[in-house]
Amino acid sequence: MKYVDEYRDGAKAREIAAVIGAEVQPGRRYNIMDFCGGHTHSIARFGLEDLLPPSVRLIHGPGCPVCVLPTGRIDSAIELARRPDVILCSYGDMLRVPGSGRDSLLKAKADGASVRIVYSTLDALKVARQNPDKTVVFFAIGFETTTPPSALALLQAHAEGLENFALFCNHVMTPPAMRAILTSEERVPLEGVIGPGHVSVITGSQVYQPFAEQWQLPIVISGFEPLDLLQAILMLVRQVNNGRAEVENQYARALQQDGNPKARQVIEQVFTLRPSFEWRGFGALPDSALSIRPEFAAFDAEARFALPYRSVPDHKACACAEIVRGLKRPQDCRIFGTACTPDHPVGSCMVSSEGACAAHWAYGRFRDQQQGAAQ
Amino acid sequence: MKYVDEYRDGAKAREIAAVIGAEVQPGRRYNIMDFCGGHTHSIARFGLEDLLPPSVRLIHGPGCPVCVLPTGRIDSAIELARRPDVILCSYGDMLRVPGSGRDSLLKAKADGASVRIVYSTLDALKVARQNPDKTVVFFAIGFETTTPPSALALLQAHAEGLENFALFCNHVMTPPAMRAILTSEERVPLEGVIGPGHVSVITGSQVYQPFAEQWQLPIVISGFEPLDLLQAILMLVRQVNNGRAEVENQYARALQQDGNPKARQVIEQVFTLRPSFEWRGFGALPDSALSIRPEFAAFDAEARFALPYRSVPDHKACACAEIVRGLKRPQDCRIFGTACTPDHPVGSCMVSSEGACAAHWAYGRFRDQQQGAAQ
Amino acid sequence: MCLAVPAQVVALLPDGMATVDVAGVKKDVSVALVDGLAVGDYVILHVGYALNRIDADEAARTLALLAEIGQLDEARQELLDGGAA
Amino acid sequence: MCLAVPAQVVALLPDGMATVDVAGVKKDVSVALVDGLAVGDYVILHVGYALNRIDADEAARTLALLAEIGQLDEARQELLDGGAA
Amino acid sequence: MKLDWVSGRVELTHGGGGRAMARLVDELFKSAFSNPLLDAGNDQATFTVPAGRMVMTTDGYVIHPLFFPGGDIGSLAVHGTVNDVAMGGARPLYLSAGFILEEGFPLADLKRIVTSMAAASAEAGVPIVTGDTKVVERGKADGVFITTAGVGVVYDGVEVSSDRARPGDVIIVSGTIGDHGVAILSVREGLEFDSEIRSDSMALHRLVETMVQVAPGLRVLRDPTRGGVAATLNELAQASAVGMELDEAALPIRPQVRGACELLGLDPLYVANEGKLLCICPPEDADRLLAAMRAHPQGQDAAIIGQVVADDHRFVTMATSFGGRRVVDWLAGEQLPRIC
Amino acid sequence: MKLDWVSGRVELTHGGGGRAMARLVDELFKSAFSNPLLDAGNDQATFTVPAGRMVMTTDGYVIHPLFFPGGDIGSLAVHGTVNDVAMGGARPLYLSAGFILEEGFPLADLKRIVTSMAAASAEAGVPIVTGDTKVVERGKADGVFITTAGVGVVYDGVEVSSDRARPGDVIIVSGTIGDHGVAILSVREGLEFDSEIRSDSMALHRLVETMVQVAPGLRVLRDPTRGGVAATLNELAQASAVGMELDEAALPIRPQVRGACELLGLDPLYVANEGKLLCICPPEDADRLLAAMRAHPQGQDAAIIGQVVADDHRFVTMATSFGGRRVVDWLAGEQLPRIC
Ligand code: SF4
Ligand code: SF4
Ligand SMILES: [Mg+2]
Ligand SMILES: [Mg+2]
Ligand SMILES: [Mg+2]
Ligand SMILES: [Mg+2]
Ligand SMILES: [Mg+2]
Ligand SMILES: [Mg+2]
Ligand SMILES: [Mg+2]
Ligand SMILES: [Mg+2]
Ligand SMILES: [Mg+2]
Ligand SMILES: [Mg+2]
Repeated sequence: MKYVDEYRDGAKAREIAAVIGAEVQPGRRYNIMDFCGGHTHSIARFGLEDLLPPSVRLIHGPGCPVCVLPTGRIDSAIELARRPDVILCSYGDMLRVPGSGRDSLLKAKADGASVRIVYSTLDALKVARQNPDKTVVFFAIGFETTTPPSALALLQAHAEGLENFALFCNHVMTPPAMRAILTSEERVPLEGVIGPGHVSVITGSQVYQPFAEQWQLPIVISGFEPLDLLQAILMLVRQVNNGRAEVENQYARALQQDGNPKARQVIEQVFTLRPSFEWRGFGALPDSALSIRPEFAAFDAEARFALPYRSVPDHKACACAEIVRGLKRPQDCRIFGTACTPDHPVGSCMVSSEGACAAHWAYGRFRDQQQGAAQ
Repeated sequence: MKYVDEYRDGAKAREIAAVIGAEVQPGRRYNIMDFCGGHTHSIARFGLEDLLPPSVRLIHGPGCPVCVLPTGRIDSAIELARRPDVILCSYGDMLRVPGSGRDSLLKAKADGASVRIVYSTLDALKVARQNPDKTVVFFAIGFETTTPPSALALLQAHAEGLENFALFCNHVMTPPAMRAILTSEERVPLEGVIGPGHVSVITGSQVYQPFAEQWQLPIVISGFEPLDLLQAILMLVRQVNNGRAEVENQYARALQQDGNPKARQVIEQVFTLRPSFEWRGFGALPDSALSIRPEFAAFDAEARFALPYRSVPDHKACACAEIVRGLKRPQDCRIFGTACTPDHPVGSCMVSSEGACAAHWAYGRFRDQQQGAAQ
Repeated sequence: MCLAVPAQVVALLPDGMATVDVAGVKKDVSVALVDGLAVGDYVILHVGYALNRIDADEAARTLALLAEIGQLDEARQELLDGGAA
Repeated sequence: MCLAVPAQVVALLPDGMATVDVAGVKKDVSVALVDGLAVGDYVILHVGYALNRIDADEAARTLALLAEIGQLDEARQELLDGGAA
Repeated sequence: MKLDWVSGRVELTHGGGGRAMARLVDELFKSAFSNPLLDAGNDQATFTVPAGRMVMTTDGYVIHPLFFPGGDIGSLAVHGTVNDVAMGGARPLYLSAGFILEEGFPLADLKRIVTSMAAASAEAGVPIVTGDTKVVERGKADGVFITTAGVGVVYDGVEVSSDRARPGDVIIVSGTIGDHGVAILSVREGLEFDSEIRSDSMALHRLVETMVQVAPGLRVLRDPTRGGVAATLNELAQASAVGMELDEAALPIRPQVRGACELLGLDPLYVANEGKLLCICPPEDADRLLAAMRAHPQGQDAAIIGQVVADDHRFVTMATSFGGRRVVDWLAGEQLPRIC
Repeated sequence: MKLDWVSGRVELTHGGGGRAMARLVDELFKSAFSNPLLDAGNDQATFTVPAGRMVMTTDGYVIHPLFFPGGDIGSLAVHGTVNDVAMGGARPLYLSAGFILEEGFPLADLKRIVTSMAAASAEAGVPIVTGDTKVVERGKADGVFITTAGVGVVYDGVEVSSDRARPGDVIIVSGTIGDHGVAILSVREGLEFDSEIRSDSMALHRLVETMVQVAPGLRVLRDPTRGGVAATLNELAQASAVGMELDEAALPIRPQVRGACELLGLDPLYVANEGKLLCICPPEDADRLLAAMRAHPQGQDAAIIGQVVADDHRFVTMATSFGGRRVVDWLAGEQLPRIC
């Protein structure tokens, strides 16, 4: 596969890792946040942490949209799905996310709620066309990457008068999350950030410039293949070593500095800033999410079904709130791997393959055991 | 079972049959029409014909409501069932009755039409209550016996404001059919009639008085157990022998002379005479059937769905038209038992267990073969 | 279609309904068409509705008549048998 | 959630759609967000939508850079090996 | 986290091949059916057999409703297949069980069914040694379907087959007919009635063992399930190219079953049985066999109900209690689906 | 009147036990599957077996859609069960087949499925000797479900079981992985994509026969169906109380399968196969076995993909192509139901 295979060359990966190993300076710490869940997933899938020197520590960030969506929003989605007049369409990742109690969309589905897994908003539109007697609600979640497809679907429904289609909009934005991380009182010490590649394909890389400047933080926006990530880490190591704090673009093949203006224009047309939105781990963050513009209220499930938002505390034992902020690692959660597993996730970070806990389950758990055995 | 077992005593049956055999007069012919399908069924089920002397010949009449309903009415029922907004409730007998082409309610059901078999109109009301988003149409067929339950169901729906309930009314009346038989140019020669027991429970026996008088025809209204029927036949033989032509009541335990006035009042309240109604075999007969009164038009499926009636000719080879008029016997149909069997009925008489062809299939066929073998 | 069976009323229920018994089988049916039913009465049951009360006296009369037919026949048979013997 | 894969446009379809190819697997997707695509172009495909064109020159540059890192390393390794030998 | 056996429901993951499915299989099926062959945990069971004739059979169970007076789909799925093995003149050895579960089906109901199935298997002494579970989306099944298969070893010297009936042979039924079908109908939506009728569902292999000891020359064994005695005898008449003559008065039928049939317009001859067998044997064996059957707890109401006759038309006929005779044809009347 | 094989549909009467059902069974099932055991027309098949070890297995097939590139539910129901017999180290002898049909299912589709099933059975040389048909109301099933059971005779001296893997043993896969699951997904509503990927569905008993001849000491045979190689190896690790170490670079995966997995965010290790087997054998047998497999038409792409290790945690791990190592856990991610 072009643009994939050449970035998955194992031998080359070890070469780059060796260079990183050679270039890290003794006594220096390289705490690097992989902001994006896609990066978290790749790191786990390809076992990159094993290749890195001990001083380079990867800290998973809040860039998994499944992880940062708070329980109250899951509850609303479940409530919608349980309505007999509604078919809820969702990306597959959301089905096992725990809502209040022991509920989830998967359980609601087993109870008889209409939940359809879709691959694309294009499919949700198809479902709406095929079910004119139901309201088809698309459970729209995700960062800037996933927002344009939601916007286009709404515009398409509007254009063809598909009145039984609506979005339950939960789109959030990356910069406010990054700001929250960096301004948090319990801020995790960071030497660099791997910037989100596909988000930046839409937003452009310049949105991270203020962070690099204000916090003197090296940022390298990276692709998702292992060589991309290793190169980005190398670039960060070099910035740290050289005392630079710039926004660099490792993912130049897909990411122009200006991003995709057309996609942003579509977002702008459909969505507007939500004054405040609750994030798991961060609480309510101002101007951190999008809602549907009033002129499209007919396609807004929140307006249409007068969905009130109720904030719901996380499971007592769940450390997701700290994990998405980089303050704790999955293995710091006392129910990791016992009460909370991918089969029976207690927190959202154990659900998506981009979640820190799920990734650690599939990768680090093994290392923990080996370390345990070695001790 | 009280009122059943004592009328099914085999030894007694043979005694009565012996009396009949003793009382029939040489040279006399006793062509007796068992008007009612229920009688046809009992005669077959208990093998009564084998007990009777050859001069007593039983001729099945038009009293099977499944048999006399014309194809066009079946087509309308199928059309209703195929509507996505309709659930059609029907007594089980109707499902295999052939409509136009090779269609039937059973086939329509297999194609996805909603057809529910109900035991009672009470169940059809339940279906309506459980499916408020569909119109539940009860396929109302039958003679006077079956009409009051339809009427009561409509009144009940009216009383509780069950607006999604409707009747597709095909109720017909016995006297017009009897008149058609007796006034037909190709009239079958009859010495007596076994009058319908359960119809008379509603109508009373006096409705047959004019027939007895005008055509000098012995009529004995009979119960449905084998001893009932044998007694009725004996009573008819005696009337014939004595030259009497009266309406006698063998079924006195259930049938008061006046019938059930309350049931008739309910019929009267809901239904009105239909100026003309097509019967299989008879064509359109004036004042022979009921339609729903205009004040209940909201519960009338024909009005509600603007169902036009289209007369459809019977299958070319099918002799049902003659059979329901007593002019032919099933074995006179050239496709009886070959192209037409209970599994794949071509005509309506092969469907209901009260139909002459179905009854002959289950009983007489065997006798035919034995006679064939004896020759 | 005109299938109807004798059933005994074993309980009267509200709304014109009653529980009837057919050979030990009990079912709730409508008795709205038959006034003044009492527990113990027999009715003719058709598609979930009682059509009429069964008259025990008339039934007995019919049975007597049936019995008589038999007896007459038996008598004649005896006569015939006697004649043949 | 942000899963996206490189895909090659193999046919342009009406209504802002195109057929793309991923390792021989073909799928119809929306290209409404990317102007001026031509058959043969590569795009970043995400939940059924092309997010952007892939720039072949930039890709080549990145690969060259990656190769270079390796070479430097190899060179050093040779140096080290030579030193060790 | 445990499976919630009180208010939990079957989810799609329970059929996905992952750990959730492994847990369902372990906690429910393996624990209920436990036996050494199943416990080996393979995709197939391995066992040792002697040389000889074996039988294999299968049946799917789609009965509705799932629970009924006298049994449930679980016990039925054991009895029915044990019986089809036994009707081959064989001693049943092992069963397999394939479950198709509908998403959303209550785990409590599933447990009840599996427990009942395990009890039926234990009672019969025929273990369930291998199985399979699939889960389909809500609306794509009806709660639970179970397909069992069975194997057994044919008793030495016994040879039964549907084509072995000969004119002069005697037809025996092992007990009252129609109980199962009427019990099901009594709890069908829209038909509900109260009665003491219970399904006769039971495993008949011990009765068969007694029968083949007494009359190893018996010709045909068949359980009259779907379509009842009428369908089964017509099938046998067809296969053996013979006619059959039944005696209505000899048919063992419970009064309540007769009553329910009158009420619903059914004929008990067409109503399904799940704990009765029909046997056709040479006339010289009939009395001995009948006596042995009646002495067995599963055959107390056994009766000779007719005989095999030569008839090119292969008619099954019945002498009615009135001296008449009628054809007992296959069922072509009302639809009474999902009776087994 | 004949069954209408062009535009006819399954009706409830086709499962009612009457003549309509007998006709469906005769015209379709008996005619397609015809063999002496089935033709005997009993509710069970009777056959002679030698003394020895036998296996019995069952699987339900609920795949959606019913027809897919490379096969259909009919061929799958034969291959899957033949394979489960073969994975017991046994020569498959006979199959049973239970059909659950949804009212309204096109008879033409049913005929296509049964014909394909008959062809698969004939090709495999494993006859379908007994069967059953049930019909459920529209909306109570999903077209057709098939449950097959199979019996077979274990090859002399062979003893395979999921608990026999030992540290040091070698893990071999018989060919490319993921083909079946991806072929199904390519025709799933909402996921449709065009590719040349075909299901690998095939009967593997001939390959197994070759394998046991070359290496009668092989320890484990298993077809990695639901949950793919990952689920199967985890099950085996669990049963044998061992760990396993895979080598990612050694996994045979077709480029298109890899592409489809990238597109859909799947991992081929979790994708179902229906014509592949995993074998665990002592290290000294590995090369000989691999050579024999590669020489067999069903094992041309066979590869050693890892080894068994001692591990109290029973982890299945994989060395990634990058020198890393990760756990290969059971599937807990997306739902891909009805893959078999
Ligand atoms: S292991 Fe589970 S409970 Fe703990 S932080 Fe992660 S998701 Fe939350
Ligand atoms: S046998 Fe069939 S075709 Fe002939 S008259 Fe009777 S119903 Fe009509
Ligand atoms: Mg809903
Ligand atoms: Mg309809
Ligand atoms: Mg069977
Ligand atoms: Mg059976
Ligand atoms: Mg299985
Ligand atoms: Mg059987
Ligand atoms: Mg199996
Ligand atoms: Mg299998
Ligand atoms: Mg069967
Ligand atoms: Mg297997």
